[in-house]
Amino acid sequence: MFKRVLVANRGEIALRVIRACRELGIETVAIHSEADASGLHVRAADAKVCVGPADSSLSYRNIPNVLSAAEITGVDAIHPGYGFLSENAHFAEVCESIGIKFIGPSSENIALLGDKAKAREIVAKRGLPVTPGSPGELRSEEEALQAAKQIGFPVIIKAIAGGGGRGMRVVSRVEDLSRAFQAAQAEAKSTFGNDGVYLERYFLEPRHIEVQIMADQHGRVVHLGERDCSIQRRHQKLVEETPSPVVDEKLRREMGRVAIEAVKAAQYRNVGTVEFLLDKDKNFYFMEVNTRIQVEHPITEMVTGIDLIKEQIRLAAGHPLAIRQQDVVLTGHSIECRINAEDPEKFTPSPGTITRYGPPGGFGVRVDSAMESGSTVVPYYDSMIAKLITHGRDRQESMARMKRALGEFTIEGIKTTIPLHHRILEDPDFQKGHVSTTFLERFLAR
Amino acid sequence: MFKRVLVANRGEIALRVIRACRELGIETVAIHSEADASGLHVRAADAKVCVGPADSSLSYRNIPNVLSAAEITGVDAIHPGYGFLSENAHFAEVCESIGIKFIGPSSENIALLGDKAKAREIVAKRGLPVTPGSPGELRSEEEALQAAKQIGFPVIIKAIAGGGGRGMRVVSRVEDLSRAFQAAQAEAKSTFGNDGVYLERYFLEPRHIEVQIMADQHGRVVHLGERDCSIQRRHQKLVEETPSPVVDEKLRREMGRVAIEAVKAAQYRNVGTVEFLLDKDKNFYFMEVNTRIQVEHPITEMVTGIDLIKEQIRLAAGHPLAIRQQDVVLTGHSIECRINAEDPEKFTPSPGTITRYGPPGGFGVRVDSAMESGSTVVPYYDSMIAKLITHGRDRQESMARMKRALGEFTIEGIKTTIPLHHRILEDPDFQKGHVSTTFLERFLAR
Amino acid sequence: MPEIANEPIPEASLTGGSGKQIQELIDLLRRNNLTELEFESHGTRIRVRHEAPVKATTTVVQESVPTSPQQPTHSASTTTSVPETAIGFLTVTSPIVGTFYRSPSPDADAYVEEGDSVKKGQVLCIVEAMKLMNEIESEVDGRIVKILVENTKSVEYGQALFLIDPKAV
Amino acid sequence: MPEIANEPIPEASLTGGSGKQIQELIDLLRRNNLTELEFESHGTRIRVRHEAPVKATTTVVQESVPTSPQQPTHSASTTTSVPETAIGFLTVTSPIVGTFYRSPSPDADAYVEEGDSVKKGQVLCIVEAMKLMNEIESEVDGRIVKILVENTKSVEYGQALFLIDPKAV
Repeated sequence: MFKRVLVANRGEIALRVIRACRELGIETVAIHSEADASGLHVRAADAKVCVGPADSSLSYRNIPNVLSAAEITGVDAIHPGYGFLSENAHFAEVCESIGIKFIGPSSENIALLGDKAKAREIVAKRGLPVTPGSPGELRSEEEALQAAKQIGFPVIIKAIAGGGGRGMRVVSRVEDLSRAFQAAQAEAKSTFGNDGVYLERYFLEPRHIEVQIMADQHGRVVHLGERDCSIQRRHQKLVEETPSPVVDEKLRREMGRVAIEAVKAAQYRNVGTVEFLLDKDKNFYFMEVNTRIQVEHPITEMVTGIDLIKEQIRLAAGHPLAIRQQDVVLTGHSIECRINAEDPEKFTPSPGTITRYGPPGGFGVRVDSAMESGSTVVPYYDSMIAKLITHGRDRQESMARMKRALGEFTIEGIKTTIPLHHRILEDPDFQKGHVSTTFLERFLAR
Repeated sequence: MFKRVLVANRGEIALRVIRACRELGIETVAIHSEADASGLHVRAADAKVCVGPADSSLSYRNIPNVLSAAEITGVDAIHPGYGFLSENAHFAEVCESIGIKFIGPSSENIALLGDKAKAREIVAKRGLPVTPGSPGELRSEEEALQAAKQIGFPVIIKAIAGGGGRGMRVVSRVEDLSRAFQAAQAEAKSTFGNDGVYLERYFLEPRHIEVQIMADQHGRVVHLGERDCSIQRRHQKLVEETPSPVVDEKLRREMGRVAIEAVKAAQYRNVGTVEFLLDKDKNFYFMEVNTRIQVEHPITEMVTGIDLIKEQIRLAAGHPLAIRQQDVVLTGHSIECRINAEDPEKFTPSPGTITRYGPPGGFGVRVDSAMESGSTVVPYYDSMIAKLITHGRDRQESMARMKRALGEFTIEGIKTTIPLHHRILEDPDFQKGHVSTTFLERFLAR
Repeated sequence: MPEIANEPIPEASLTGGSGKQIQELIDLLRRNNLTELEFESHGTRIRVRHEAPVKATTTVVQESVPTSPQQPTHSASTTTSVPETAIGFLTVTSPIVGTFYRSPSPDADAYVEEGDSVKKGQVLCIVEAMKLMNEIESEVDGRIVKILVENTKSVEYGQALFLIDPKAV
Repeated sequence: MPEIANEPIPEASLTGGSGKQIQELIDLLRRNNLTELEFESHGTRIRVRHEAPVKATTTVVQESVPTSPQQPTHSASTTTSVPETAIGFLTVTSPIVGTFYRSPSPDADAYVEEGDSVKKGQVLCIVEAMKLMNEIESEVDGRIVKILVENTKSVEYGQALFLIDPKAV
């Protein structure tokens, strides 16, 4: 096992990783920008290194400084968290070359699956269901038009290097295709530095269902059930739950099997997530593989009892999977609400000092956050300041507990999305589980 | 189901009950003494009534004022928590007579099982194992001497109305019996207003193992496994865990069977706890039944997923048990550390204002507390200010998580027993599970 | 199980009443030539000091009072407690939890009205608890300055019921 | 996996160094006739103000500095940043994370000693990062007042390395 791990991230996920390391008896080194010098994740670590100014491209994403920090503190592994360098194949490769273990998949895994069109190709070749779409990158408007006609409108144009909804365009009519193609290319270029785009059928009211997998060095893979992440605003997840209200045991087994085959096709290692789109008739289509730990991983932990960060570290250290598929038992139901420092109606960021921070407690309530009274929410990074997670014997109890916990959560000094979550939890459609990725848009328009 | 419940308690257990009610959609009324007017449990409730001055005999234990508070707020049930009026048969009886449901067993149950000697008698008559001892109350020194000779020294003299270690005397030699008998009687009289005492064999290094049960109105009973509460200081529990490191599946089934038979013998209803003494050879003996929810109930909740307070309320409302014995699945391991406002070495109370309160968080960590930054720990009541509970896949993970969580717990302004818990968790005997009720005494003498 | 009463349940907010209390205190301060007012934000303890030529006493106002200052009773007496306050008025507080009645029966006249002079031992009101009618008597001679609770409303322990001016007999 | 280095890992405490910093600031304040010192407890931002006859500038000292004041660099320059401080000294900070060397090789003499005069462009030290030796040059003429880091120690981004007095050429 590793003796000392550098946590190349900030905020709640850095603290999450530090907690897991502490429980495993591993020392931790925090990195931080000048803006985060007093952060809880910095104080929680055994050591800390300032790696640059507030701008993350000069600090948290600054590969030379992050690796120098790893060298001067003598760590044997780096945990990248999510975002920042977590899906940077080059960074993973440099780590490998200097003998510091990157806690995640191999750089080849990241490079391969980071190309979304290529990933779909590999999975489709195995005979697994992928969203109908162009076989790979679209090289011209001609190709785009041909592909769209074959698939049928509406279609969605996506960036190959994409993520977070950037570089996407939905096209309903053939005459809009040309302009959308150019716009998507331009946005992909400016956002990701790569103008490659591809095209898929656009589903109306689909669900976003993803399957958590774990794979060891020996090629063994298990899945830990699904997460329903259909409540999204501009492709940013807000509320996640597991099990999905529409996935039954049979469908779970089938999606799990496809997820395992998909990552086996890519010779994937470590933990990862296979994203699917589920249509109204419960047909599911492979979308992509996320090669990092995800924000919403806690709900899977709550229903499986498996600490995903610890497993991620153990797998990276070369340990074989300790469990088989039949050992995975899903108990109860779990929901996560992402609490953002934003105006709950206009979604404008609300940085500032938290004058009073009082997290909820009691049975079935978990809070993952690096905030405390007096913390400052700086404007340079993601606005998520806390994840509120509840667990109950069933969806009913899990929801009742979430409402209770949201009511207890005190955050003063800044605006947060807690009121929005209250409203979502009170929504009759949400309560019945009748949601899709278009739910929130309609909900907010009311 | 009830519409509005009065919570006749304070602090963490009052907040615990309010949380359960909120999740069940039940309105809550808090009562409070003048010393607790600004307490978190008071603000968390839907309504509040001041029932007297700081002295609990004039407020929380003041039956006329508590019942008047119930009447003027129109509640249909009262939850007594633990301590105060929770094991007061007279209070339960008055509640019954005025048509307000007492959330707990019947007044007859409380009266019967409150007489510890009588309870042992009933259980012994069923052929169940009880600690060898006098058949009932000792009426004279003569009777005490005879019983002690028959059982064999050492013996322990206990108050019939006892609890919390008051009125107990261990006697190793026949010549010490007379003085101990008189002293125990006097202490029983002054503490409980009843000088009845009885006598039992005194075991060296026994474990305190208790079994949680739930019983409905139809006489059906299930048990939820055991709790090992051997870490005690002066008969006050400090650390509890489940499962016990020494109880295997076979012993658990056997203790569970005896616990169920014991409460069936008393026609018991609602939740309760059957306390056993377990000797070094794994023989177990019935000690008594606690007719209330207990401080350490959360660890059972963590491994069963069952919300005991909600079940208690449902059972009191006349609902039948929703589960059968085979539905009870114990998953993982849970520990509770009671955090007291005390000097961690001298155990002197440390009341005062908590200038900074920062509870730990993350996976597998639960905090039950009514404290927050700025809270005042008043000197009039119990010194317990928080229960820190962890859950893990096994005892190893549960302990590692507890150490991690204790390290994160920030309470400034007063002294707490957190440093003591750190030391206990680091103790090799504790880590191996080699403990008994005498552990802490030896541990503190080191 | 009994019917749920239709009365609104008392307000749960802790801060709801304190603004009003402070204003009242300031007014009293002006009227009575008080010199000091302390305010502690946590625990909401308000302290008023009177540096009068004769003697200076202190009244502690706690937040559980919905509309007016009160004097908590720490004695175990079963009747009312009327310690002298700094501002010269005496507060009659409820020694029990129950329902406040201003008259012995719905049709009868009120025991007292604002402005009435009362004698020591005179019944001021009834607080009903557990079907028992507890008569609350005045412990001093004086004049009723204010009746602080409406007829038939619930009162909690220590809640202020009357303000009496003992100087205005 | 590489061997674990035997060097002690940097101190984790956030408050450990600030006492020292404050003392240093107070000393500097006295020596330089500064008039104001602001201290914010959360975020531990310390602010020193100088109402000098000519001009008043401000130096912001952040707690990530283990032993001395520093000047954070927000420019993306790859060499040192030496803005003028209020107290008349310039702080040379590390633009990268790495290991601090005072000489080009273990046997060689140090580039500079305390008290030495230095010219603009003169190499002051090396910070090694990823096996690359980065020479840190002075951006001004002046005298080395203090060398703030020991030879071969690790330095983080923005850490103060030298104090230079530009007036004492």
